[in-house]
Amino acid sequence: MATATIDSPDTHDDHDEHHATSTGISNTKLAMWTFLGSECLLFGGLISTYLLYKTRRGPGPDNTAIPTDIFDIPFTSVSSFVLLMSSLTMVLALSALTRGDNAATRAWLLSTAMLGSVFIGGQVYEFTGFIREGVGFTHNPASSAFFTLTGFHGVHVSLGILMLMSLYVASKQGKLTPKHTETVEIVGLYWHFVDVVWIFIFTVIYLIPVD
Amino acid sequence: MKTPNTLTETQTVSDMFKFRRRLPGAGVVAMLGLVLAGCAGDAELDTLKPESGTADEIYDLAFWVFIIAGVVLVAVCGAVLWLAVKNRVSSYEGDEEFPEQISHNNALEITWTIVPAVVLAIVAVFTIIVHVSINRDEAAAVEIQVDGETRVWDPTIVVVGQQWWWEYRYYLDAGDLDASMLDDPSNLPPADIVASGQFAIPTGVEVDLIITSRDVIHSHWIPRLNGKRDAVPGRFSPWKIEADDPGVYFGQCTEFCGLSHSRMRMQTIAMTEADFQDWIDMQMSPATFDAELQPYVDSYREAGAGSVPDDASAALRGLDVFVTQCASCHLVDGLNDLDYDGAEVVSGSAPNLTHLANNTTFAGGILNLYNDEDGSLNRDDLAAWIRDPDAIKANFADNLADGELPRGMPDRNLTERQINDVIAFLETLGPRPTDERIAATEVE
Amino acid sequence: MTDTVTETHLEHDEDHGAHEHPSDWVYIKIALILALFTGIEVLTYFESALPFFENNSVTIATLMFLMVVKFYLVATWFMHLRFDNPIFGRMFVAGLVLATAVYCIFLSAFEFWA
Amino acid sequence: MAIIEEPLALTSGEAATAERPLGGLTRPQGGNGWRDWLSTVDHKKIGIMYGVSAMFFFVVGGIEALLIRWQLAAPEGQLLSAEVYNQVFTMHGVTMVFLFIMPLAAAFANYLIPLQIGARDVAFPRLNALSFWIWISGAIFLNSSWIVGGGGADCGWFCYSPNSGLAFSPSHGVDFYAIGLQIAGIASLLGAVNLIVTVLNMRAPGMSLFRMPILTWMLLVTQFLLLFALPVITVALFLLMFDRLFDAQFFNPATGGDPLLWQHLFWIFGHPEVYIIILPSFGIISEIIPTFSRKPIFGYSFMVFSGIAIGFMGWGVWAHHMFVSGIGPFSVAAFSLSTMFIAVPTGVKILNWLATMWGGKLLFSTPMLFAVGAVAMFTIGGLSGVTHALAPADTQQTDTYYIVAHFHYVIFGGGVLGLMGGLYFWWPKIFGHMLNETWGKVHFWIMLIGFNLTFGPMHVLGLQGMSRRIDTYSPGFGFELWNMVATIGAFIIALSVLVFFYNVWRSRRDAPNLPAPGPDPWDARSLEWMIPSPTPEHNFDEVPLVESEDEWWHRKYGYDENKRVVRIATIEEVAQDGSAEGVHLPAPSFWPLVLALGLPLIGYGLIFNLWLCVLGGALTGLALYSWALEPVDDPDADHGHDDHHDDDDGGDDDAAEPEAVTSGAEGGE
Repeated sequence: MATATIDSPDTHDDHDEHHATSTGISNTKLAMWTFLGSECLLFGGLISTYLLYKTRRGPGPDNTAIPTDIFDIPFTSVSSFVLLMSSLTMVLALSALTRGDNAATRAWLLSTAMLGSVFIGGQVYEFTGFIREGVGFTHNPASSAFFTLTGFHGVHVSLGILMLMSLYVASKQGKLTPKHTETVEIVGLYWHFVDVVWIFIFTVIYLIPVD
Repeated sequence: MKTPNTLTETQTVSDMFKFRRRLPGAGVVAMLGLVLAGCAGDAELDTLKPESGTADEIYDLAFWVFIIAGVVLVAVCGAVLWLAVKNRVSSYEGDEEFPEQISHNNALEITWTIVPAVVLAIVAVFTIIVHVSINRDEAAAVEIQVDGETRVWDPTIVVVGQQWWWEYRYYLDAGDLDASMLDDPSNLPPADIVASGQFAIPTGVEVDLIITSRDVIHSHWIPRLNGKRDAVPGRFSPWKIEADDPGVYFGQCTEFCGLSHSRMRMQTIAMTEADFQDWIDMQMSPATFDAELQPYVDSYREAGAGSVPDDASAALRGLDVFVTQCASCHLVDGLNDLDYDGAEVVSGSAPNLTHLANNTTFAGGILNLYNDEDGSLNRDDLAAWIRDPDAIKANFADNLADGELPRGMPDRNLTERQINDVIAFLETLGPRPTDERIAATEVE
Repeated sequence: MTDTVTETHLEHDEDHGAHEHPSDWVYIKIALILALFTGIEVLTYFESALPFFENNSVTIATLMFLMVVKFYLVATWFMHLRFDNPIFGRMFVAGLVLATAVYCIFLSAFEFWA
Repeated sequence: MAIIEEPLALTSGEAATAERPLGGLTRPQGGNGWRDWLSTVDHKKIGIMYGVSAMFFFVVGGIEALLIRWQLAAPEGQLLSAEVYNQVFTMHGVTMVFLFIMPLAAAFANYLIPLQIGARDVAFPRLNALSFWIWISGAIFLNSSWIVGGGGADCGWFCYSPNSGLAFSPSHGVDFYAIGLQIAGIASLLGAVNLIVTVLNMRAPGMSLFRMPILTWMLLVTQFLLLFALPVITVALFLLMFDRLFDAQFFNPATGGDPLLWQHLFWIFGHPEVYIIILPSFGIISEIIPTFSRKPIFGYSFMVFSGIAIGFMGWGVWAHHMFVSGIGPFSVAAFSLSTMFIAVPTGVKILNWLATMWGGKLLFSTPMLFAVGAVAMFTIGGLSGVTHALAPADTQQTDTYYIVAHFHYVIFGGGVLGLMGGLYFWWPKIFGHMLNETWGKVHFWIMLIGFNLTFGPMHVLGLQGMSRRIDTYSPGFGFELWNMVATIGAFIIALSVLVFFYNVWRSRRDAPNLPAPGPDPWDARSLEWMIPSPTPEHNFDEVPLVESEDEWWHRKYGYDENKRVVRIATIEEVAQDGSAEGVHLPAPSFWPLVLALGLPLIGYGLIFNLWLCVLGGALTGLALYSWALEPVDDPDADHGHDDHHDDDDGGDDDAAEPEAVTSGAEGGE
């Protein structure tokens, strides 16, 4: 392998955004992607558990209703759509920040958080509806697995909302400037990841019919 | 009856040299000397002494792999030692001489990647052959007499593990029982025979086992007859067992199953077809009671527990203790079978005691029911067991917190007299086994 | 998983800022495609709407295809994998592929596909 | 991501901006006794803390092992009740795996990775500190169940359901297991992310991936295994926790739960875990053997790729732990085959070590003894592993002492001996003085003999049919002799550990009277040996330009026209003297410690009282925000530089960002 040239940070001739790293890419962003790779295994485990258990109703006459019996697909479609669109607003927030348009950045950040909140609200509504109809967390393996999977995802979305709101506050205080695009980008990566996980869940858990 | 566990010293020694029969060459024997040394004496669970076709197949496969592994081991460790002796220096002090700096040799690398792979591929072929063979379900047919009529039985036994003993359920009229015909391990269909701790099989036939559990995971293992198979609650796992010769084959639960995992044992008793038929006849019949006990039994079946005069025989008093203290968990067919839902079901989840005295072990296969010296009933251990089961075999049957499941035999706080009486009653349950079997099944 | 790193021999800065991110309009177009696909997905639920969705295998194939495309679009455009250093994508794909493979084998062991 | 940290400059002189975003929080300056250790973010100090804690838990796990062996020395042992025995063997396994070997490997990873790749520190120093503190808080939490949880977990380290369920294990032990391992898992996950980024991004100029020392390579593979395996066990532990604490129905067969779900999830993690344990040791062996053979490692690229192959194949073999679980003959056959072939890359490693020794000049110093001993012992463990890769043979061997023998030969023989060799090898680099060689050799030989006496007979016991995890056995099965031998062996191992501690104490006592070891006492090969011993706080005075594999060796030696090795420079000529001043170093911080304290509180809260969760959550949240708002550097600290407020430089690192919340939030999962 060819001998590498030494990046000499002392020269500062190109004011790169990043410090010299071996690969030239940002530590933080690499860490985020690495972490997301790991998250695939986490959600994979929960999704597989649900798939395995989705028709396990448990014995006896009680507690045998399972989530697939009472899915409200039109409702979930709307909330899935909302979450999907929040990815758009997220990427627009980043784009606005790159342009230096702070007002637009805040607006998009806020709308992303709002859309996320609507999604969470929908999930809370769905959960309470399920429980009202006798599909509670403790009733049978199918419902335990369903609530654990979607609840886990919901917690991820909620954390994302917290991050977005923190960015919003930082922006309000004037601390979010174009040089912070990577920060927003990284929050965005997390947010989009949560979105793609839902794309998967929506199809595999909700839409694919159970025989 | 041949009894593998009471081999004489010479038999043991000849058994040790079984290797020779399989592979000529004293060097191999010497190499495995360590292993062999450990095999001397009684070792009823020894995996190196297979006694059935299946166990033989496994043994042969493992044996050859042990040989290959041994060769590799000797080669590697020999190379290490040889290099250590040959290339050793005591210090680098003042030594500026370096050996030739060989850093790689791709041909060599590829060779020692491919050669082991090829060896493993060959082993893999044999592995798959044996694997298929030991998992193949061969249809077998045994003619048995049930209620005077001849039936063709594909020998199948449903094995149910629970903390901390094994139950064996025989369905003699099911023809070809299949795991798919079973549903809930805690609510199995009534069986013709329900045995515990010891189960009989006819020799020379492949007996199918359908293994499941009522609580946690156990593992059913009779080393000399076959490998093990887990008993998983909610699942019915097929396995099989066969014995070439009549004898008693020891087993031990091998999946950690909680508190008394170490005290969960079982035995397979392989019998000739004639003996097996006798065993079936005995097991199929309800308990019989002598003239003194019979009236009490009749009235119990009609109207529940009665009362027994203080000067009655110990067995009768014991019967009374049994129906008041033991019958809520233990079943004696012909006595309290009406108390359970379905005449032939096993009670709750405690062993069926209908033919207890015909067994040679009790308490989950850990204690001898008879003394080996004189063949008398092992009253001491029985009394100790009834007096304080937890001391013999740690359990969770007493002083339970709310919602805790009782597991194991509770302490019923019987008086010494009650204990003696109930032992006298238990002794009446079933024909006494032969002295040979008592000797062969002795748990040391 | 490990192939992600074995090829990593980038000694030079890959200038992150050198390329232009797509304009907002491109993002909106992607979002419209995603919305359209979601619409088709939801349609499969209403079996009467499109007769061929009465066949389960057709439905499942369609849904899986649309899901993968949506996933791909979000990852490549919104998450910028298209424009970024390939190392990022490799880290993620490593996890994704490993998860898919392992959990498919896992489900197979339960005879899930039967 | 997260913890937005100053990526350390690769050459000295690169300064960080020092803003004080809120003007309130400052960073501690360290340098004063215990507070220095609590707030340190120095990878070397963190490595030492990992090592010391790991050795502490080695003693704890060792005492548990001695209790087990004492109980089993003779039939019908009465030392422990069945109940306590089950807790002791469970905690022995959990302690040795999660609280000894993994953190000891983490100690080496933390200490050595930055040195071997020529870096100032890891990519995220505070995150590194956080990993350690979370791990230690998880470890203490786990062991606190002895005191507050009604005993240790009693379900075995594998904790199969439904025996781990509330109905069958009503004490809190299993709750502590489930939550404690999740906490420790968070630590390892954060560590894995951190070290992966470190290796990929923080290498010295010229240090391409294929010039990295094998140890760094193996540790990198290990981090990838951790990265991908830990989420799987996290899922399993989560489900178990929900079952036990919140009445979920994952593992209750009565309501349709499947106990095999746990087994699959556990072993999908559990098998890569084996390689997580063994690969660091392989790396250490690969550093020691070349040094004491005076030859380069044989087949560098094959060593690297076989390590990668082991890591990769480790994902496709998990169900060999379940051959008798009733997973179906087809699955058994498939996993049996995949398992057998993992022996190929392992064999390649062993043969390459032998080839390295071939024709070398072997100096049997203590590290070399341990390394070669590890190769031989691992070979035994590897070969016995092949014997139960054969599914039919495994039906006889699994869950017997044969398996106990096998994995102790792998983990103790291959793993612990290698790590011990590593301790002797790098001790001078870490502490600035050598460990006594004579006592080291005594340690090695006693340990080797004790080890073989303990675990060798277990092969026989297992083949004779002695089950695992039994608290006692009856006389008459032929188990008496070898159990007694094994117990004697265990106490000999204990003796060898005492010899080690004596050696540590004695060597430290004698150090002032002995010549200093200098930067490179072993005439070794990789970069850490070009800097003074003990390692100066700033590691390298000047980050080296790497031109070849075994860079440090090539700075000392060259070839003459006959291709013979000649010295081209003395150590003193080419080593750094550690005299650089004013090197910018990451500032210490207390917040990792505070954050880590919140997690066990949440754990206790889940078990005992949810209000504690609120308290723990509040503490974690406070720590997160403070972490995020704390300046990257203390502007008052003298780090030898004027702050140059060049907005383009490091501006995105000034830690004013709330997104540090992200990291913590993720960490909290």
